Amino acid sequence: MSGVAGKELRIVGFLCNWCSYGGADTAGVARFKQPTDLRIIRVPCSGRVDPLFVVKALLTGADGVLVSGCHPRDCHYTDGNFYARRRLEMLKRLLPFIGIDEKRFHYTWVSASEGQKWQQVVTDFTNQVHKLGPMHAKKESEG
Amino acid sequence: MSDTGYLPKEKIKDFLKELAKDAVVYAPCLEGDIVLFRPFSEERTLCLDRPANTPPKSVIYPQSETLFAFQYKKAPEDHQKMSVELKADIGVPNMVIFGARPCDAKGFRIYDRVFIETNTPDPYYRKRRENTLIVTLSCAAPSPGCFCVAVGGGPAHKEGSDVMMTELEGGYVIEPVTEKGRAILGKHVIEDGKPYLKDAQHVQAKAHDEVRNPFAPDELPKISQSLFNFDGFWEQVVGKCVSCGACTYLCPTCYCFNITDEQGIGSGERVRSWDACMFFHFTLEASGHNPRPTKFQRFKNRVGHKFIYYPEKYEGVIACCGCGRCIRYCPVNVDISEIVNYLKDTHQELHWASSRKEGTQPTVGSTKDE
Amino acid sequence: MNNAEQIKETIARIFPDVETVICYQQGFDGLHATPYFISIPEQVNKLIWNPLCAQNLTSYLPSIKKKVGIVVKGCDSRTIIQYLQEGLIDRAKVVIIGVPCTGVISVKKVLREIGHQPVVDVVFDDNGNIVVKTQKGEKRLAIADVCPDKCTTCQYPTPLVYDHLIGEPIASNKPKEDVYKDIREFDAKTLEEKRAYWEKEFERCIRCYACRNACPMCICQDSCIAETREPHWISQRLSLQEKFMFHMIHAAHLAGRCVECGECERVCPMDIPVAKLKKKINAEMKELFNYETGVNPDDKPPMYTFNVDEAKIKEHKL
Amino acid sequence: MSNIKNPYLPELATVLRVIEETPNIKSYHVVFNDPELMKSFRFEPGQVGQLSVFGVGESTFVINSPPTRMEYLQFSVMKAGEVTAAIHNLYPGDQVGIRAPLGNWFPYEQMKGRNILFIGGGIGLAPLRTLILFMLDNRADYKDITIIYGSRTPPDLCYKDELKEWEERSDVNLILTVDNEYPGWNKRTGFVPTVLKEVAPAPDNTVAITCGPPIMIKFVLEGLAQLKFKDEDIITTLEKRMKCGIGICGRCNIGSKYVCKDGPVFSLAQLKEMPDEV
Amino acid sequence: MRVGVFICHCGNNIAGTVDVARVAAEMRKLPGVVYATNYMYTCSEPGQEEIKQAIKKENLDRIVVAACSPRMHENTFRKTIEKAGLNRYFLEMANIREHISWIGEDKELNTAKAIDAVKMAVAKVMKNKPLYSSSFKVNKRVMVIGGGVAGMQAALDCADGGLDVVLVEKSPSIGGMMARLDKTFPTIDCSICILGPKMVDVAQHEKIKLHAYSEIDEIKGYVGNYQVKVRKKATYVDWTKCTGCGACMEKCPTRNAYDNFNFGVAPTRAINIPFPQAIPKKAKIDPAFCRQFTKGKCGVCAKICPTGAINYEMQDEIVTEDVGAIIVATGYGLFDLDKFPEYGAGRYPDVITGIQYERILNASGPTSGHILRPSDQTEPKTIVFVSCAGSRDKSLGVPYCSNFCCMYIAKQAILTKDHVPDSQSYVFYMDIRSPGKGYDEFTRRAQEDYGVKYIRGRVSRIYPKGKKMVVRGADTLLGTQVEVEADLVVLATAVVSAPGAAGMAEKLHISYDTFGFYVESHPKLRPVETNTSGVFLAGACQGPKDIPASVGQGSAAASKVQALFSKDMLESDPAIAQVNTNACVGCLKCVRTCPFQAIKEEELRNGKKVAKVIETVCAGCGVCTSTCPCGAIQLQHFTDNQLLAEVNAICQG
Repeated sequence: MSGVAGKELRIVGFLCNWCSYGGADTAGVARFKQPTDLRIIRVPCSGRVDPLFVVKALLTGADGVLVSGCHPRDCHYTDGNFYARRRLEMLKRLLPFIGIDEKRFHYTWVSASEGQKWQQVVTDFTNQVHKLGPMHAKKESEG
Repeated sequence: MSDTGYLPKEKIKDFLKELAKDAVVYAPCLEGDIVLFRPFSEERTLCLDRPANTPPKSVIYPQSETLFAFQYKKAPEDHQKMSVELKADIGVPNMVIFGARPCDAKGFRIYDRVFIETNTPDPYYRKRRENTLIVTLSCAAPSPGCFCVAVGGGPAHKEGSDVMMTELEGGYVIEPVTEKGRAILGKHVIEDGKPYLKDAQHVQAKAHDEVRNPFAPDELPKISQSLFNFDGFWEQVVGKCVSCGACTYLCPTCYCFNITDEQGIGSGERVRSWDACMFFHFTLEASGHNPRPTKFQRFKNRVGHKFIYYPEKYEGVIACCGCGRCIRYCPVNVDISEIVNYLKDTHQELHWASSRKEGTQPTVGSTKDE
Repeated sequence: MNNAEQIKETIARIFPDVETVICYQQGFDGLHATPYFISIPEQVNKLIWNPLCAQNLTSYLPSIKKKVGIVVKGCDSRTIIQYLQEGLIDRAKVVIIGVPCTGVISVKKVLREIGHQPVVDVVFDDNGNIVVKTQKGEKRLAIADVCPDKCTTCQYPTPLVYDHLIGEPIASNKPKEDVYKDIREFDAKTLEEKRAYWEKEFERCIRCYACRNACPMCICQDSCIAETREPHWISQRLSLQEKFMFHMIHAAHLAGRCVECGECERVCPMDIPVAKLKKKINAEMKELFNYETGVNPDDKPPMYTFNVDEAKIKEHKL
Repeated sequence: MSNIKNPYLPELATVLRVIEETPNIKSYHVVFNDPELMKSFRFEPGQVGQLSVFGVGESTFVINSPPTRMEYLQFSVMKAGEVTAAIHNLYPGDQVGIRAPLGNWFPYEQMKGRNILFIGGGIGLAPLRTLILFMLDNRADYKDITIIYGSRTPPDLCYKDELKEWEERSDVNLILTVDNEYPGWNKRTGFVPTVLKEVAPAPDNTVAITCGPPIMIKFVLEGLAQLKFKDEDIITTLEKRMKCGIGICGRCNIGSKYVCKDGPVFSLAQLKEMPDEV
Repeated sequence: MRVGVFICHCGNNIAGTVDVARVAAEMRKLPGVVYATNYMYTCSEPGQEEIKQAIKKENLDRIVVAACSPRMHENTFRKTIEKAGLNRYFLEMANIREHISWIGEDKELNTAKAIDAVKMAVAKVMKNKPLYSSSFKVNKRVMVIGGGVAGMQAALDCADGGLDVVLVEKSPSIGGMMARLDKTFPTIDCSICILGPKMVDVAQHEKIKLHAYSEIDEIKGYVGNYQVKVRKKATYVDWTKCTGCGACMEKCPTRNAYDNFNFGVAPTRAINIPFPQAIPKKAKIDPAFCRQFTKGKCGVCAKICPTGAINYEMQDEIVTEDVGAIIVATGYGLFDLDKFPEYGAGRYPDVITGIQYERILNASGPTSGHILRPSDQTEPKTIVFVSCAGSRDKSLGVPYCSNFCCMYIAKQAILTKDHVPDSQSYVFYMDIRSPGKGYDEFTRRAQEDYGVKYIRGRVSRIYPKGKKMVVRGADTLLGTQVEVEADLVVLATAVVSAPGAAGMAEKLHISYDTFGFYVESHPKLRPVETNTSGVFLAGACQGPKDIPASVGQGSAAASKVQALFSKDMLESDPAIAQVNTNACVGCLKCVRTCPFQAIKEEELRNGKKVAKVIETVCAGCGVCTSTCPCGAIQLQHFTDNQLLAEVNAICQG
């Protein structure tokens, strides 16, 4: 079971290798303290993030999902994050329709140099998810 | 007490409650616009005036069940040493299927031959089958598309049932079919049904006459091998099929399944789940080769299985109970009774061949025609 | 809608330019129509045309390699346009017989009205009613009361693309702003209500994939990731989670592609309102990109393109 | 419940040895964890087993060691799909599951006193191997044994050590071929069906047993017909996608025959009775 | 599977806040993991040696290293396991330093997180497949885009190293910004005197092919094999005939053409040679001003040209150059004066930019080196320099420092004093930035030896008062308002990206920042590489920089190309998209979304149409994989199943 019971929630992060993963590295190098709930999956580009990964995570146990890529116009692969932006926005708007709080899902752009922004994103998003509480606890009893 | 019981309509819920004391009772309940077999409880709305949308097959043969759980274990002293533990748990409560139709019950007999009456019986099915009492309600009138009388059944056919109920105006006449079913006569709310038996038989006979027989005057359809093996026939009759699994999953006699391992980290289950011969993936091999790549071949196999292969194995018994669900709920109205009817006419090949233009190939491909 | 004869004539004329014509014939009972593939003109006498002809026949087009004629209603024509947008069919190989439509019937709704009785006979009168005879009597129903939901807000009663138009074009008399009214209403519910709603609906799913296979835009068909292990998105366990996931896959793959023909919902044997999810996404596509599926062959499906500056997508704040 | 065997529950077994036959075929020596079972286990040449990698699934393979050599069971696995890929990741000591024996077997009793012609291609030698070794272990029962075996290139030949052994034996006539010229290869080249025509074995009192890729089988059957082999004297063993292994689940049937239960061994005469869905 | 897990302490960097021994112990419990250990410095040579030993001894087939960021050491460990005989893609790294030990304080939570991170890596590595790169031939020809000092240096270094070079310059002459400068700081040597010989070297180098007055239309291909379409813009002068005699320019009746070279300080002729040292020294017609084009008649130059080189019918010509690498040295642009309404937005002729002042100072400039103010051609006595005209101003979208303005202002002030000894210069500045060698001394000299008055503060307004310009600002050191009545105001306008930089980046498939400057692979360790392999950066296109830095980068980029071209064959990255033709339904949605046009349609032998990835073009972004509805096109090493394995390890594990 991921997450330390009682203290942490399960938050999955999809980070593009070139910008946001680097931004998280930068934050680390600068020792910017962050909440520990986030578990990071490295992808080459935010354009690689199929919205269904987010759905899968939310349906199977994640309490929150964060996707972060390069700033628009700054994609390592030129256009990847432009596709990501459309797909993820679509998802963001679909989630409440199926009864999942859209606040459990956030997508953003953090560059490799924005360590401080990364710290802010992780902290704020983690707090936001904590405010909503666990998503799956009450479902545990169901098959 | 006589051999026949009677259940006044107003006591039906009491009866179900009594049954529920020592068994899980699955009864047809209204859910939105459709009727499904559900574990009965007070809050649910019983619906007995039409056959359920789905047969009760999943009670005894669940859509997905764990064959066994496995767990990888590491020796505490040597992390290189790993063993596997398998656990097969076939714990099944007592169950009652209440309000199945005779066709549904007959379906279980089709399964029994395959799952139980073999040298490698299936313990999961067998255990559930043994633990389940099947209380059937005879049909007073046919449902759209149904044709039980044409495949060796009937609206009051008793095969597969433990108890047969027949609806009269004020209640249900209850006829035990098996020893197991006889016990039901002992339930509190059951009255003596002898006086009503004649009426019940009358209702049953009337219903029997009303059910259509697409294969008449034949008692059972005999299939023409040459037409059956003529590709052009299938291309014509199932061109519209969309190759989904609605027919097979709603069929009381379809039983094809898949076995897959579904895994977490270090543990998981081997799962047996319904599969459908109409799916491309059903026969797809690892190499990419598929012995039944087109929907024509798949549909042919489905008809063949029900009307040729199964009867060949089991003394002429047709593996179709004529419930009509595959017709009623087919997205595109493919009518198996119509197809079988074509197939039994041995002089039709020419017709099928000539209705296609000379030298042309079928125009409507399956989704995966090559 | 007494256009059957005119359709028959048109079909007779387009042979032998086409090898097959897809139209409708009577199904297994009076309440059902079924697809009819005509390969010689003489077969045309069995053709029917009436409000039973609800099915979207265009689903068959991408798998047909030969030149084909097809009968389409206004709503169906959107599929063809969407196919053209996505390059899935060759326009030159399709002869479209367009028929303006004032509404079809939903078999499910009729059955509900007649108490699921077997029908003996079905007649359509001139006043927009369907008269259904059963053993228990006769019931006259206004088609407007038993039409599929899509008809109640139909914006395109006349096909948007055709080679032959049967009868006269009809203009929509339904307010445009009502198209997504149901979606807005549903969205107004609480998250808990919505979650509970879908869980109850999806729990019934038997994964027969009728919705997928009937969907004209589900082009994967035999390669659908709901059934593969490579990739392995969903398991064969019968949990709500897996069913939910399947329907989310279906919806996500139709984002900006669903032509709202309602086939998925029409064919669902378990009566699950599967079209709703896709309609919701369509509402968002309209809002975000002013994109409507299947109306303009030169449009680009919004998920396969982008703007460097997206006018309607704002960065989300935490 | 315990008195009847659960046919879906595999017996646990351990991989003893892994042999790399070709770049994409490996053979596995497997023993049951229960030594009693290992002692009592019986099977016939040609029968198959379902090999499980728990968490990935099961796949069917012929037990290609002969019943006359019971120190272990051998399975040869060509990497094709998910399960075979997982098997290729196994090492000695790893745990697997086995459901065996399943299906029918080669009618070796009826072959006694006859000439035997084996025709194999690639991994298709695996099912033949069990019968070849069985016959060599009962050599006196059979007359001439001829083996025609080919593969794409020399490295693709399976059981290289045994091939060498058979080649040296005087009571076996081994004919090897590869599709094309290959550095260091000084034996025949050409496709198996072509070589069959060149060798042209006499059909008299001879049973032909063949297994290989479908295209090879097709032309071998043609070749055998030209050589006037009778349909009853041509035996092959089929490979199908199987799940249950006990003739229920419905995917390996060809008409009313279930390959997992009624097969995998069929004579050409039987195959001709069945629909063309191979 | 036999996975080996190596947990790095990284000294105390990780072990300080993560219980590495416990992480290793937890990993040993995982099925498939047959070896797990922790080590002080896994990246050290003994650390790597230990991995190699363990692979051999324990027969490991997949490796997980939990240590620092894979962006740091993935390549290191890939090489390590490759040396031990494993495919390099059987390595996964779990980042337990940057993402865990350095950012969390609670050891308990950190350890739990590290366990998860390593579990995810184990789950993924078990789904990894060996990948093999294929090799392809390199075209050892290099293109340099931009003929400024950086580009020239790169071109010369490459050519001297024996490579064939194609140099493409947008304007009619190479030389770039440096050719326009009068003197260079801090040595005050004549800019064109040191640049001129270099320009001649370029022109005369047999290995360098120069396309002047040319632009890039399209770039296709990939490292080692680019095809570049170069548009040679019409000059209306046949350069094969033009001798550069200048007779046409002298006789041209149109005397009001805009002089790009002199930044409009004075007009030029419609047919002109930009400056005396131009390379190539050829004339070109500006059709926006030429009467032959605007009025349809004139033809003076055609009549006068002794070689008959004038051709009014000339069209742009497209030539395709095949090269293996590209050095981008497209330089920078400058803020327009009209961005400054408070300074008159270009309305006052005596408010000019620094580069215009360079031209006024320059002996070969429009004033022949006499400082004459534009309005009345008189010699200014009071000159105000305004630094940071736009730079370091967020509201103008230029938050950064333009790097060299402080230095050239000091230089220009010194030169002003030399030219006009009785002049007084004032400099309004924010900070004086002079960190280079000899730079600080130089700015001090301006103040101490040349009496330049430095006023710390922003200029709030400039407005005319008679013949003077009043410069009003604050002296933030004294805290007073200051007003200087100046004869001439020179604004050190902000350095911005070159016009069209974004479009060029898109053609090159390289990234650019919000300001249009090109983004290097790594800000410290890979300053001249881009993320598109085979494309390198030199000079101010990457960010404002002065001459020595630009020259240095030109040489650096050249050496990178030399290194790249030292091999005859290159290996392609195998972590690219791959199509499962059995599953592909040929909908070709991937073709639509691929940012690199790396996917095309292919017909299989059985007639089925499927997508096909052009291996060498695919950059491995995975947009296709998330586009494909049937999972048929999978980005290798980041397949759906690999990512799902990670998701499952978190959510279900």
